[in-house]
Amino acid sequence: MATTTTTDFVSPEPSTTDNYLNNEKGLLSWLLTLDHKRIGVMYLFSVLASFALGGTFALLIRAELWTPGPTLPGVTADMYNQFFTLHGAIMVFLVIIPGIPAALGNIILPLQLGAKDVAFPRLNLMSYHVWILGACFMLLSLVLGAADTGWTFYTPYSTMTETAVIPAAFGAFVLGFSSIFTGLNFIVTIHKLRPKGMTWFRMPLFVWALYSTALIQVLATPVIAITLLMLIVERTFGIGIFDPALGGDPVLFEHFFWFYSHPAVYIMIVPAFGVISEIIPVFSRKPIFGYKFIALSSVAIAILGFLVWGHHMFTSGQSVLAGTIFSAITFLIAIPTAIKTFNWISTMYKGRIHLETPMLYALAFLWVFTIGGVTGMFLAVMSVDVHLHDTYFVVAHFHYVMMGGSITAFLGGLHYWWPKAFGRMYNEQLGRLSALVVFVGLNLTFFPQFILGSRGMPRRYYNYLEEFEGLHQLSTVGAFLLGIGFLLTAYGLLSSLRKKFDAPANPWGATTLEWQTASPPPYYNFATPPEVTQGPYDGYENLEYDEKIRGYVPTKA
Amino acid sequence: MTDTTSETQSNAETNGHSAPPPGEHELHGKAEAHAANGNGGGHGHSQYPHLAHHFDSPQQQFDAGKLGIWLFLVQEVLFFAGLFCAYTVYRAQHPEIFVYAHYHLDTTMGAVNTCVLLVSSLTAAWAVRNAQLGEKNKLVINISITILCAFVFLGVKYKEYAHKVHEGTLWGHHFNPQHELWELDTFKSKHPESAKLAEKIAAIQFEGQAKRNPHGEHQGSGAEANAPGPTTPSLPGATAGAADSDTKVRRIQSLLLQASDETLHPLVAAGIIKHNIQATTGLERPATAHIFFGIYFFMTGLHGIHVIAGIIVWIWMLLKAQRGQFGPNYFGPIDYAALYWHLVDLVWIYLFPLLYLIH
Amino acid sequence: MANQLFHCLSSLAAPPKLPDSPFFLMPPQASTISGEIDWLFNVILWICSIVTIGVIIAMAYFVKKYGAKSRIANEKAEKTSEHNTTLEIAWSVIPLVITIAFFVWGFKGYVNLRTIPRDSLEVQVTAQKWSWLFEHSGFASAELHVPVNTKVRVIIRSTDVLHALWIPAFRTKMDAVPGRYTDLWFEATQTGTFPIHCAEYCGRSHSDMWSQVVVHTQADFEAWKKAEQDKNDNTPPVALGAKLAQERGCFSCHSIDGSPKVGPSWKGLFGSRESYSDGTTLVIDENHLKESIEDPQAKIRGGFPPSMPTFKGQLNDKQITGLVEYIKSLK
Amino acid sequence: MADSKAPSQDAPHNHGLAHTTPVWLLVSILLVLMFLTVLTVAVTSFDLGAQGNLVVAMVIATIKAGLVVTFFMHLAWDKRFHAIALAAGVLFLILFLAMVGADRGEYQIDIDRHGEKYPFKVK
Repeated sequence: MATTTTTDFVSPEPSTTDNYLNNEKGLLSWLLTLDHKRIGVMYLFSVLASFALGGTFALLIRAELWTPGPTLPGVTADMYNQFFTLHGAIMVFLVIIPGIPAALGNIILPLQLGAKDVAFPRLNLMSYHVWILGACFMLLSLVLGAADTGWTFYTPYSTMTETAVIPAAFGAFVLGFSSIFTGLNFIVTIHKLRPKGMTWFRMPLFVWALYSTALIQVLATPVIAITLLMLIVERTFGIGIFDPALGGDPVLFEHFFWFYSHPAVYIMIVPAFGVISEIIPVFSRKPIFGYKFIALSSVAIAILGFLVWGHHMFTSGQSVLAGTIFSAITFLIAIPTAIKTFNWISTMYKGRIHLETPMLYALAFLWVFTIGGVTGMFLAVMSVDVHLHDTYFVVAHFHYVMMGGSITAFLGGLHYWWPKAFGRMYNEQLGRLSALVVFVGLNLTFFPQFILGSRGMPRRYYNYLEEFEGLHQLSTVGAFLLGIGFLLTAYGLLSSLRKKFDAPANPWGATTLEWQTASPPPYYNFATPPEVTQGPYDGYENLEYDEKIRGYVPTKA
Repeated sequence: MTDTTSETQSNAETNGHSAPPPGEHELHGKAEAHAANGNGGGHGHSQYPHLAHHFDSPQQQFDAGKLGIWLFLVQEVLFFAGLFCAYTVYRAQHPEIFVYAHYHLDTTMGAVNTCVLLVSSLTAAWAVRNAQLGEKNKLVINISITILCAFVFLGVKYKEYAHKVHEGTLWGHHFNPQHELWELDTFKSKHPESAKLAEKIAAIQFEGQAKRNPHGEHQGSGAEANAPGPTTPSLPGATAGAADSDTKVRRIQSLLLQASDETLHPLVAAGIIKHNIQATTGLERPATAHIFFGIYFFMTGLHGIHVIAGIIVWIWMLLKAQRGQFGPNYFGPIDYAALYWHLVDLVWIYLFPLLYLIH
Repeated sequence: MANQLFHCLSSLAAPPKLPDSPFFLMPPQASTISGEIDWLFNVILWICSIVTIGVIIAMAYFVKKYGAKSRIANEKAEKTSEHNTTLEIAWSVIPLVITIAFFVWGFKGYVNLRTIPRDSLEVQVTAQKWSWLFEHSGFASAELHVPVNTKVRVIIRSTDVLHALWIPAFRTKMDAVPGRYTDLWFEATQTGTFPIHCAEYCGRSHSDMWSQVVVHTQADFEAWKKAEQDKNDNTPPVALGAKLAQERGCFSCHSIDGSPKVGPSWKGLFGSRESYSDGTTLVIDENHLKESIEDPQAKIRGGFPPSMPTFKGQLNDKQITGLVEYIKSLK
Repeated sequence: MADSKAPSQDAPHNHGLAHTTPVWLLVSILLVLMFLTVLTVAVTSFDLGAQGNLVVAMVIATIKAGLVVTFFMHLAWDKRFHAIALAAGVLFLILFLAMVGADRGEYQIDIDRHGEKYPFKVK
C-alpha cells in the first residue's frame, strides 16, 4: 500500500464487526466514551442540531424581511432583534467554531496522523460535556427571554437591556473552554503522537489547518472568556470598566471583543481550507500543488489574524493611528489566502477530475469563497469601509465567507469522510442535487445583499426603505431555497445510516492514512501502527479502482 | 526535504533533549508498542501501570502531559490579559485614582501574602523533586505545606476583603469610603504635612455641616453628568464636594498658597486637589476612584478562585501521594500541578506591585 | 384635529425617499468625498471582478478539459511539477502590490474623512433611543439643515447606548459613543434631501431611527433659520408641542391613536385615572405630565418598562408647556 | 545539534523522564525571591520620577517571574517549545495591552472634552 509499509493487510471491503460504532452498545457507552471518533460523532450531531436551530432563526429573519416593517403576524421588532441575536450566537459559537475542528477534526485528525487517539481522551470528552453545558446556557437564554444584543454583546446596550444577556454570555464563556480544550488537545496530539516517519511536512494539510486553528483557539479564546466574564460582572455588579455611566469605555469592550472575535473568524475558515486541500487533490488524482506554501500559509494566517482586529472598528471612534495599522496588516493577510486559492486551481491543472459530491462542494467553495474573499478588499480599504461598515454589504461578505466558505467546506468534508466515519455510502445523485441547490440558494440569498448594502441598507434593521423591497425578497427566496438544499442534504446523509455497512476502506482513492484502515475504523484505529515513508498526496498512480468493492486497492505488482 | 533530516526533526520533537539518545529511545518505544499491540491492541503496558493505551512509553505520556499543561498556562496568561489590559488603560489615563486608592490597601498584608505564595512555590517545586525520586514522606509533607500556605493566603485575603467591606472601599455604586484619604494612617504616616493641610481644608470646607454627605451632588465624569435617564444612577464621584461660599474658598486658597510643593504634591497626585491649584475650591475624591476597586476585586478575586482551584488539585495530589503512586516513571501529575501553582504565584508576583506598591 | 396637525407638520412621518443615483451600486453622490470613494470602490470592483471571473473560468475550464470519464476507467493524471517557486512568488507579489495600492488610497481617503477642516460650521448632534437631535445655529431640530458648498463638522454624542450617524449620500459615518464625543465632516455638493440612518444596533426601534439631511442653497439656509426663529417665537403651544414630539422622537414610543407602544398612548391620556407600578393610582394632570418629561422614573405606569430617558435640561418651560398642551389636545 | 548533546551534560541530574532540581538551588532561589520582595517594597519609599517607580517595580517583578519560570518551573532544562509557547502567550498579551493602550491614549481627549458645550442651550 502506498503510504504504510507495515505488513498487515487491511481489508478494503466494508468492515462489519468490531468497529468503533458497534464494539460497545448503549447510551452510556457513547456519553462516557473516550474514543475520539465517538466524541467526534456526538459533536457532529450536536452541531447539526444547532445548525437546524440557527437556520430556523435565519428563515424567520428572512421571512420577516419580506416587506418593510411588520410582516409575520406577531413578530415585533423586539422579537426580530432576538432572532438575529440568537441566529448569530448559535451559528458562531455552537456551529461554525466547533463545526470542522471539533466534529470532523475529532473523527479524522488522529486517523490522518496515524495515532490511536488524541493525546488526552478524557479532556476531549470533557470538552464535549462542557460544550453541552454551554449549549444548555444558550438555550436557557432562549427560554428566559432571549438576548437582543446581537452576537457581539456590545456595551452599554448589553448592560442595559432587560433580556437574558447573562445566560447567553455565560453560555459563550463556557463554550470558549470547550474550544480551548479541543485546540490544546490537537496541538499536543500533533506534536507528540505522530507515528514513525510522520514528519511535519508529511502531515496532511487538514492536520496543518487544524494545527493553525488550534493555535488560535488556545491563544485567543481565553480573551473572549475574560471579556464575557467582565461583561457579566459589569452587568451584575457594575464595576464600571465598560459602562460609560460609571466612567467606563464602550470602545474598550469592542477592542476586547474583537481581539478574540477576529481570530475566531480564522478558527472558522482555516479548517475549511484544510478540508478543501484534502478534497481537491484526491478528486483530481494529483498531488497538491505547492504543499509547503499551503501548509505554512495556514500558520501565517493564524498569526497575522491576531493583528487585525481593529478593522471591525474603523467607524467606532478608534483612533486614526490604530485604524491605519490594522488596515495595513489586514491587507497582508489577503496574500496567504490568495496563495491558497491559486494553488488549489493549479492542482486541478492536468488532473483527472471526478465530479462527485465532495468535489462539487469544493468547487462551490472556490467560487463562493473567492467572492467572499475579494469583497473583503472593499472592507479593508478604510475610506470605502466607512461607507460600507454595518451595512448589508458586510452581512453579505461574511456570509459568503462563513456560510459559503466554512459551511460549504464542512458539507464537502462531511460527504468526503462520511463513508469513513459511518461505513455507508450515501445516495450520490441526491448528494449532487443538494450540492447544486445549496450553491444556487447561497448565491441567491447573499448576492443581492451586496447591492443592498452599498446602496444604503444598514444591517440589523427590522424596517427598511421601500426601494429595497425587491432585493430583500430575492434574498428571502434564496434563503428558503438554501433551507430546502440543507433538508435534502440531511435526508441524503441520514437515510444512508439505515443501510448495512457498505463503504469500502478507500472509496475515493485517497492516500492519506485515514483511508488505509477499515471503514468504519476499529476502536484503536489501525490494526498495526502505521509507518510513513512518503508525502500525504503521493502515490495516486499506485491505486486502482476495484469495481466489485466500489473502492480503491493497491495496484497489484 | 530528505528522509534523514525529517526523521531527525521528528525525533527531536518527540524525545526532547532530556530523554535518552534518540536512537535508543526509538527502539525501546517501538518494541513496547509492538508488545502492546500483540495483546490485541488493549492495555498491554504491564510494566507501567499508569501508561495510557494510546501512548507508547512513559516518556511520551509525560512529554504530552507537560506540553498540555504548558499550553494551559499560556491560555491562563491570556485569560488574565483582559484584566491587565483594563488595568493598563485606566492606570495610563487616570493615574490619580491608583495613587488615591492604594492608600486604602495594606502593603504589609500584600507583602506577607507574596512571601506565603513564594514559600508555597518552593514546596511545590520541592514536591516535584520528591515525586521524581520516589520520596513518599517528604512528598506528602511538601504538598501539605503548599496547601497550608494556600489557606494562609486565602485567610489574609479574607481579612483584607472584610476590611474593605467595612471601610466601604468597594466597586461601582458600592464605593462609599468611610474615611477620606487624609484620615487614613497609611497616608498620614507617609505624608504627615499633606494630611495636616488636608484636614485644615476639610475643616473649613465642611464647616457648619452636621456630617459630610457621602453621596454628594457632584458627579464625576462628563458621561454621567450628562447622561440622563434611568440608567444613570447617582454615583459617588467627586463627593467631598466643593465649598459653598466665597469666603470658604478664599480661606482654602490662602491655605493652599502657603503650602509648599512637597506638601501639595501627594494631594494633587491622588486627585484630592486639582492640578490647577487656583481652580481648587475644596477637597474631592478622584471621579472614577471606584474603578480601581472594581479592578482590584476582579483581579484578586479571579486570582483567589485560581488559588481555590489549586487547593483542590493539591488535595487530590495529596491523596494520590499518600497511596504511594508516584515514582521515577510516574510523577507527571505532581509536576503539572506544581506548574499550575507556579503560574498562580506568577500572577500574584505582578499583582502585588501593580495594586499595592504605587508611588 | 391633532392628527391632521401631526401630518402637516411632520415631514418625517414617512421614511425618507432615496433620491435616484447615477450609479446603481451606490446612493447619489452629494458630497465632495463621494466621488473619490466611489472611484476607489469602482477600481476595487473591477480588479476583484477580474480576479473572481478568472478563478471561475480557470476552474470551469479545468473541470471540462480534465474531467475524468469514470472511476472504472482508472485514468491517471499527467505528471506535473508539484511546486513552482517562481509562480508562487509571482502570485504572492502581484496581489501584494495591488493591495498596497488599495491601502494607500484607502488611507488617504480615511485621513481626509477624519481630518476636520478648521473653518467648518459646527453642528451638535445627540443620539438617543431612538431619535436624532441636531443643534445648530441656535436651533434644535430632528433634521439636519446645512447650506450647500460649506464644510460642516458634526459633533456626535450619545446619551444612552452606541448609535452611528450614517449619511449614505455623503459616504460618511461615525459611531455615537456615550461618555465621549466623536465627529465627522462633509461638504455637500448638491441641494436636496438625503436620508440619515442609525448604523449601529441600538435596540427596539433601531431601524426607525432615521432622519434626513436637508441641503439648502445659502439663501434658503438663511431663510430657514429665520423661519425657524419665527416658529419658535410664534407657534401656538399645541402646534409647538406636536412639532417637538416629532423632532424629539416621542413617537417611537408613544402613539397618538390609542395603541400602546413602548410607552402608553397619548390619546385620551390627559384626565384619565391610571395605576402605577408602585400600586398607586393617579388622575393624570399637567403636573404629572411635566414630571414624566423631566423625571420619567419618578412614577412608572403599570405594565410599561421604565425605559424613558429624561428631557430635563433639553427643553425649556415653553417647550414643556407646548408638549403638555399637545397631549391635552389628544382627546 | 544542541538537542542531542544536552542529555549527556545533564546526566547527573537525570532521573528518568525529566530533570531533577537540586534542593540547594530551590532554596537559594526562594531566598533571592524573598530578598527581591523586600527590595521592591523598600524601593517604593523613594521617589524615582514620574514613571520611575512603576518601571523599577515591573523590572523587579519580571526578574522574580523569570526566576520562578526558569528554575521552579524547570524551563532551564525543559524543551525549547515550552519556552516558545510561554513567550508567544506573553507576546500576545503585550501586543494586546500596547495596541489597546495606544488607541485609548489617542482618543482619551475625546472623553476628557466630552462635557464641553453641553447641555444644549435651546432657544
